[in-house]
Amino acid sequence: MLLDWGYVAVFAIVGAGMVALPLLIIWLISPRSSYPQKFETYESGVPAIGQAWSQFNVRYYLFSLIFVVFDVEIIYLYPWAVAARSQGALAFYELLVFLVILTLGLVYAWRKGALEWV
Amino acid sequence: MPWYLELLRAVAGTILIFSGVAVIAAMFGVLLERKISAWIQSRLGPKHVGPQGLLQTLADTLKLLQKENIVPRRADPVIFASAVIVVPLAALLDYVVIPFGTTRAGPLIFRDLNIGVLYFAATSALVVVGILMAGWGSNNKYALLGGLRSAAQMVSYEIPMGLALITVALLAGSLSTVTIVNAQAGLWNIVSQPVAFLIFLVAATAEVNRTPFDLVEAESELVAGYFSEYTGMRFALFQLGEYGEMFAMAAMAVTLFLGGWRGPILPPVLWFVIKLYALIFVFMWVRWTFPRFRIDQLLGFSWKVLIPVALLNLVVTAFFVVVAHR
Amino acid sequence: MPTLTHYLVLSALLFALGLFAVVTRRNSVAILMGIELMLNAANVNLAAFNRFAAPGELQGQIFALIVITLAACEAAVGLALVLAAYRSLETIYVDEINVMKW
Amino acid sequence: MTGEALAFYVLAALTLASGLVVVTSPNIVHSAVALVPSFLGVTGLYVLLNAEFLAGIQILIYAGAITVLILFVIMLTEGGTGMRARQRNEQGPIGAAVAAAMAVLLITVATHTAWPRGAGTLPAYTTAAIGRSFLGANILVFEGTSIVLLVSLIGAIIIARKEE
Repeated sequence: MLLDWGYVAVFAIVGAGMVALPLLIIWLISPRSSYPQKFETYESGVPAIGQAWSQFNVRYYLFSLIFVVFDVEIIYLYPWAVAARSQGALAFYELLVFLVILTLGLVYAWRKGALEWV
Repeated sequence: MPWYLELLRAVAGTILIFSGVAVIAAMFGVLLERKISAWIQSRLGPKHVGPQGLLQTLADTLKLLQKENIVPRRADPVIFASAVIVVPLAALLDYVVIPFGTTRAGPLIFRDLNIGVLYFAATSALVVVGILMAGWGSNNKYALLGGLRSAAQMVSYEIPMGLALITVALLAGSLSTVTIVNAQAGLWNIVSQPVAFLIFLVAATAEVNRTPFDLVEAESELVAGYFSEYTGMRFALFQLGEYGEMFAMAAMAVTLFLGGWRGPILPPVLWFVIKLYALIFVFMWVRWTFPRFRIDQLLGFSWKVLIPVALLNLVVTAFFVVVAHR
Repeated sequence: MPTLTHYLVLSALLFALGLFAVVTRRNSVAILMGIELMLNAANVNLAAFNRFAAPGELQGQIFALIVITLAACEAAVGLALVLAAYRSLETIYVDEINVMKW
Repeated sequence: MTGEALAFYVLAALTLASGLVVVTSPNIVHSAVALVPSFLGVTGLYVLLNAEFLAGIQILIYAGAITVLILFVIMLTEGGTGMRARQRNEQGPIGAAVAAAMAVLLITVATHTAWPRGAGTLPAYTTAAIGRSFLGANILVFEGTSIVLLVSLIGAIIIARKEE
């Protein structure tokens, strides 16, 4: 098993090198200019107003929040799915209880309007 | 096998996959996209560079190589530069667990991990971080808005995709992709799991930010989304990430639902390629046929339609596999 | 071969880093990040004890799984609190959040 | 030095170095992004500890979900605008001393205790074994999790939403 992941590590390291290779090439051959307007932030051609780093709508947070909760739910289902087949009806009822409780959460978010983009 | 031979094998496999994806998915994929869009819109598409325009993308790449490499003055240089590596690398890490075919020596796969499907979900999730880095690092309003939209969209569609993956894993009783393909020897999963297949396909389209889910780089409102500020080869690397991810999603759909390399008469690798390109054609066809969603429709569709349907599908499948099977 | 002690020392260092962030940072998001580092250190310990002290069963890994679950819940609720504090007090710096009621 | 030891030291260095960036960087976004390599280092350690399933969910939850959540909150509150604000309070030296004392204490305990060495081997396929235990001895963990998740979902939505 460690060998499997050794392969994955090699893939990641060599892969990062291969992605970086074109960057090295352009660093060597690409032209450079010192024309100051080129380094301005693009805002459809007019001078940029203020920073882009500012506040955004809280809606984005609500969605990522519900996402995190459901993502955690999903990690519990992976081992369940692998083992369920051999365990009989108990596995099914267990899943049913688990999902019903979580569906309550989804219904709550829905009713409270957390899934609306207003 | 001695360790240096293993290392050599791993390095060679990596280089093969990376250059394969770069040439077949990115270069040829871009050309295919342009040809198909031209065909759908009754145009001709690229025609002058090489026979039938076959070398068009190569010419484009050579052009991009000579372009200036601009880092905006107000950008965050470290994050701006590292996002270029993270996005394509995370997309290409998916290919570790995709079985391309089979030979007498065993399946043709970089490494058949025990947690294959989970690994696939995890590496696709890493792309989101890269996109947020690109959007924030550019310090550009279009880029940041594109990055945030993209992240909200990708995380929303990760849930139905994960549920579809779990349904398939339940059928095979394993997370290993090779076992899942072998479990489809009698019947492809698309027959028994058409709903999961559709959910996976829709979620995959959203994960790779393609129309009708391309709000992220809605060119009429957000220029090029999170990679607006990237020039030359860096732009090309984002394209590599995007097309690499699209091919990875299609390849995963083939593996999970269309029986992977399985098929009569023709060699397995060829079957895999045929199925892969059939799905790629579907992706492109959809892109050039449908208009774009609004963001509220987009997120609502995932949470109010796909996730309830996927949950129901999982329960029904579990009933048939676990209870009725006995 | 790394032994149990190697892992314990590593996780002690990681835990100390997280603790340092928690006691010295002003930004509440950075404090939450420190807590995540500490939880990670605890998880490394759990997995290491599982592997070296009780390899016959998986209780350590299941504990780590619970910790990851709670870490995700903690992040979701904690960051929601940060947002709520920012909305009513317009700051996320913990030493400026000094009123109990608004 | 065996491959496993080499991997351990590389991963430990990765985890601690990026952890140091998380803790010390004056730029909050840099801290958040540095969390990712730190989590990936821990992922590698899980692999070395034969906890494959934990490694998978470490990437999925920590690197893919919690980091995204943290980045979102940074962008929803201060973005990069607060970068010039002081990030450290006045307890820097004391905090460093406390953290160092904690590290010394923990390392002393770790190196001076005779830890029990258990017999047996970990199951080769940990995901299936964890799944079986969810259907047996740990059934309450499985069901309890759903309640914890439900409660935190409701709580977080109530806190994060604007009061009407």
